[in-house]
Amino acid sequence: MSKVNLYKFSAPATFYGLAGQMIPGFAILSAILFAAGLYISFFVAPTDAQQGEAYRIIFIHVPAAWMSMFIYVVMAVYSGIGLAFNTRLSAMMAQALAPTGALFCFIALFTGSFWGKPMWGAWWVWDARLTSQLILFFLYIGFISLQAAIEDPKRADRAGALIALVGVINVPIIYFSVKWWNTLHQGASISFSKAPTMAHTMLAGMLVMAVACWTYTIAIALYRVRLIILERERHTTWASEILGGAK
Amino acid sequence: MNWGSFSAFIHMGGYAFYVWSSFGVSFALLGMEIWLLSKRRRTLLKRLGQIQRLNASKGSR
Amino acid sequence: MFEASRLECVRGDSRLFSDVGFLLEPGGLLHVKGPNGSGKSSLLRMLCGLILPESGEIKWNNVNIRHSEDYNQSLTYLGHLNGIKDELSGIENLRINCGLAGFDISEEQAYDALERMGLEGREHLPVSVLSQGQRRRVMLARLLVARTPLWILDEPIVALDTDAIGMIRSLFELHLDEGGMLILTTHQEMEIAAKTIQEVRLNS
Amino acid sequence: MFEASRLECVRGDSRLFSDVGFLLEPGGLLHVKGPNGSGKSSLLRMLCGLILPESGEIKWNNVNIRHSEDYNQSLTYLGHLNGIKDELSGIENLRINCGLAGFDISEEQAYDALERMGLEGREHLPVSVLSQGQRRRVMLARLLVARTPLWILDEPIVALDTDAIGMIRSLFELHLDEGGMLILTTHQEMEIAAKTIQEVRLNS
Amino acid sequence: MKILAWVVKRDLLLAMRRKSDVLTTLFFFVIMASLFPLGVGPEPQLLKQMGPGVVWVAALLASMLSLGRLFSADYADGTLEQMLLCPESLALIVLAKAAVHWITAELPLVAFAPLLGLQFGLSEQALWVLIASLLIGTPVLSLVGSIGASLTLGLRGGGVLVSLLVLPLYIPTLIFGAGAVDASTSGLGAQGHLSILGALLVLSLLATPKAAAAALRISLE
Amino acid sequence: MKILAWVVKRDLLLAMRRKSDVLTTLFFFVIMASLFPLGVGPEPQLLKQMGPGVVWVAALLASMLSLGRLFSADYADGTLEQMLLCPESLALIVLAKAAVHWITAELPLVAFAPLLGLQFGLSEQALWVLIASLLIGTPVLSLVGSIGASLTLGLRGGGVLVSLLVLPLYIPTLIFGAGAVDASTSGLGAQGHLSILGALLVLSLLATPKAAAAALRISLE
Ligand code: HEM
Ligand SMILES: Nc1ncnc2c1ncn2[C@@H]1O[C@H](COP(=O)(O)OP(=O)(O)OP(=O)(O)O)[C@@H](O)[C@H]1O
Ligand SMILES: Nc1ncnc2c1ncn2[C@@H]1O[C@H](COP(=O)(O)OP(=O)(O)OP(=O)(O)O)[C@@H](O)[C@H]1O
Ligand SMILES: [Mg+2]
Ligand SMILES: [Mg+2]
Repeated sequence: MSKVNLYKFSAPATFYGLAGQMIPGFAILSAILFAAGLYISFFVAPTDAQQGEAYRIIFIHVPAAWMSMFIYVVMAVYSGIGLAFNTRLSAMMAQALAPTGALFCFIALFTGSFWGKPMWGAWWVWDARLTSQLILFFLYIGFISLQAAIEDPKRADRAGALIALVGVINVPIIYFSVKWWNTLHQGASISFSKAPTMAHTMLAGMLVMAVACWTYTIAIALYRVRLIILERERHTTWASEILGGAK
Repeated sequence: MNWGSFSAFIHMGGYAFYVWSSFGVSFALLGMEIWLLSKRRRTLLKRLGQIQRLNASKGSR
Repeated sequence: MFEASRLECVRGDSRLFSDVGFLLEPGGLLHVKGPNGSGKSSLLRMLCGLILPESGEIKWNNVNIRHSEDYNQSLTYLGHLNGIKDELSGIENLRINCGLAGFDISEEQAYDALERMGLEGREHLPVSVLSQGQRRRVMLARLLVARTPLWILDEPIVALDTDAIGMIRSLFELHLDEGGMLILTTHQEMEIAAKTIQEVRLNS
Repeated sequence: MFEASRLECVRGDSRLFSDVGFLLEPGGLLHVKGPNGSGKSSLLRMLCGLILPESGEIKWNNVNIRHSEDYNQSLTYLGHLNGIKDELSGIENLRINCGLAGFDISEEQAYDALERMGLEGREHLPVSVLSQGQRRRVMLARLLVARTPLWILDEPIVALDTDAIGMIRSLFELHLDEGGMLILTTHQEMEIAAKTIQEVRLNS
Repeated sequence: MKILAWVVKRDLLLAMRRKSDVLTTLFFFVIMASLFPLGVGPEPQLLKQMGPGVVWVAALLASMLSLGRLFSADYADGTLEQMLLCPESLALIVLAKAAVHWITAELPLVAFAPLLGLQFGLSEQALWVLIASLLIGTPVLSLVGSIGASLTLGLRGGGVLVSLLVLPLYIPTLIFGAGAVDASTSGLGAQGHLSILGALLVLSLLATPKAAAAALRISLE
Repeated sequence: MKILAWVVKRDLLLAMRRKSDVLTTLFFFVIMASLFPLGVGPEPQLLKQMGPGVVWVAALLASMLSLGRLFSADYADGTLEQMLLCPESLALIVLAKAAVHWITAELPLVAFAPLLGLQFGLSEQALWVLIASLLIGTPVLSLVGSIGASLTLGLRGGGVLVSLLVLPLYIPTLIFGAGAVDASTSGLGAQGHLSILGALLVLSLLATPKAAAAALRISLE
């Protein structure tokens, strides 16, 4: 019993310090990677034969789209752990990841439609991939609003965890249903042509940007989770010691 | 090097608006996230400091 | 036998109480006292299993209530809220509440119980038109037919008039006499005769 | 001067009371008594103008309250319901309630009132986390700052602990002493010193 | 088991007492579907194409709006607390309540849907498919909705928050429901869509009551 | 006047506290409008024709759903009783509350409507007309809605009953609002529709606060 308690109470406290040490590393790494990624995007990668320069949006669009999906899954994993083992830290991690995930989701939608306008002549079409990305965005917003609406942090953690898990089970269902819905209709919709076989440099650029986004996400999530820990634990002695030091 | 001149770089083969909007807004959003977080940290520390001073003065009374 | 040991309750930033414990035997009365906001309602909800304690243990017949099979069947909890439906009549409310708690009563039994609670002639009115005290009586009528050994009641006599309080008191005494257990909070004075009377005092 | 004559109240099929009347002078206390369901709350709401009487008249300074210009400004009514918002803090609730009643109070005044009501340190919590008694205190804090001559209070001390009741009693006495009027129901005994004490007893 | 019978009996009784509730869900459905021709204009061809989608969306919204009834009254007056304490599995109680919700809120919609379908000029065959898809699909709405309803209990802005949580989860049902009708009008046969709807139903029967029960416990802590 | 300032201040404060309320109405609007393509199918031509109608219906429903916020919380906790007793004309209080409702529930929708318009492929000009029609039309929704909200206070199933009462009254606004956009896309000019909307606004400003105040008194009797 006492061991569990010790574990429960000390985890956020020790993690607070640990996270503080990790943040600068990831932040610097991500700045370097972003710089390198942007350099490749604009100066190394050649112009696309079909799409001209507009295709360069791919270097932000695709990493953002990937991130938005990964982050949701990671959030759900944290939530599952939190519900199963009643660890507060994992719920806080899920909560810290959500806004960044929603942000990348938004960026994917935004850059996608700024790509679509010159390519398809429309800001938005009801393509399967686009639609499911939009729904993913709604799932993020649902998670965030639910947590924001609940005052009591314990209840917010557990309610959020539940909806994240329900959502992640539904994501594949949604994805396939949307896909089927779209392909069955076909009709006048503009077919989504995959980019031509990508040059190695393009792939490299996308990958570097994706890793940059990952390190950015890690740094930001750690930063946010520290704030959350501090808010939650403000009445404990270790928190006030930190506050004393921070002043 | 892909670009003959700086203005060609800015012009982006006629897609300047779309490309620069995408990158600009994306990085602006990331920057805003960082800014909002640091603001949140400042206000939090200030508030906690107040609470603590209050407690300290209560304790000494 | 109902036992709690070293219970601790944290709500928000504040620790409401810690190290609360007691052992309740059949026929025993436990009176939880304390000023407003000291955590009486929280303690009672914790004893029912509605709130998880921060630390400590609650045992029913030597089994932790979270793993006990028959705890819910042995318990009657009445809280601040009445748990009655405005649209239904007193009779219907009573029968349904008993049904949900796991024991069925007939129309006559319900009729009888309400009559004993002083609601004669109002059994078939929708409870929305009843006065505060009458609604409370509809809720309390369940105690007349409940056969559970453990009663946990949060300020049961609020809004009741003196007659009703007297009748509730004798009901409590009967229950205790028959070997039941009773856990109670109230801000009004209430002298109840019991084999053993314990008190838990919470301070804020 | 507050006067009611030959009031009659019918709810549903039943006549709750008829021929109720009184004359209340400054400094006077009117205690409305009666068992559960006898019509006390109905009478009080009638006196506020929230229910129209079946027959009879209610006059404030010799003007029927339905035509009186300043009746609403002279009245503070607190009913069964608390009239406070769960999401707002005690301070905000109090200031807003006063603002709606037509008089503004400053943050300090509100702070002070809540502190006197024993809510020190909880002024900025959303009231949803407060206990029953604490919520009631937030509502009653309005009486500390209200400057209206007529108070109509329906079971004000429900859910309060003995300390709080004591403090409310002295508040009532101060109000009456300063020439205020008070109309009250409660099922708990409460001895209040007043220049004139009247009683209306309703029977069901 | 007896307790479940009481839950069902009670909820049905309450629905009978509040007949207006049942009727208003129905009227909402009808009015909502009738608003579209007003907003969009009267071209028959357009309406025919929109028909299945609009009827399904209307059913979905009507069912979602009535989700508030599922738990919130019981929560506010303390009955839910009592249900948590009662000696029967909470998941089963949730299931019973969802079943009554389906009977009182959605079955009437299914009965009225053909009328709306006629308004939009659907063929007879399409109408049958519409009914079938609604019969299989609407229980999924009740079940999935119970999770959202229980998570938002007692929260400010609960009504709208529920929709935010639940609407994205409703989408597969909507797609296959409306898709079934579309497929049958375009001569493709609705079999496939209907069996996927059936699979969704089985899945949600198995998974949602437990999730909603967990959510209830969280909300009442 | 001071009391009115308090009413506005209080309602705005509550809205700030419940930021999620404001946001969720907005997202409901967005999600709801996005459901239609899912129900109806992805053909751009069809969607373009439906667009204005769907956005208007979505705005109308979002606004209607948030009507619950207008009085019900104040009713449940007794504040409304206090407002009836306060020394200021009740009609003005209603007006103040409706104004705050518009600011918090509908203004955000107007800001987001162009985005939805883009999703449905509307032209730039049509988007401007859409905004104009929403700006003039949505206050009517708040005002008319206040009557429905006050009449159904404390009634069981209030939420759905409100829609039943209010939706028919919303229909003229819907027709002229969506009609304005349609007219502009078909090259007819939206002037006429917009001025009728303006007339509706003036009419409801004059008439509804009194009616809603009367309804409140009835509901609290
Ligand atoms: C709002 C509009 C758009 C959204 C929401 C969107 C969403 C997505 C998503 C979610 C992915 C990741 C999918 C995966 O990895 O399986 C993706 C990848 C991609 N998108 Fe978009 N997209 C949009 C518009 C566009 C446009 C206009 C283009 C180009 C004409 C485009 C080109 C691509 C490419 C080339 C990939 C990578 C494909 C792959 O890795 O297989 N997207 N997009
Ligand atoms: N989130 C929170 N932050 C701070 N305090 C909280 C929070 N939640 C609850 N509390 C406090 O917990 C206590 C709850 O007490 P509880 O309702 O158990 O009191 P009680 O003894 O039943 O009081 P009463 O006699 O008034 O019914 C209150 O003092 C309340 O202020
Ligand atoms: N429609 C109706 N039909 C029959 N009786 C009704 C109806 N509406 C109200 N009543 C009766 O009117 C009375 C309402 O009384 P009221 O609420 O004023 O009582 P009270 O004296 O305040 O009681 P309490 O002490 O319990 O608060 C109740 O007895 C109730 O049964
Ligand atoms: Mg209590
Ligand atoms: Mg009363």
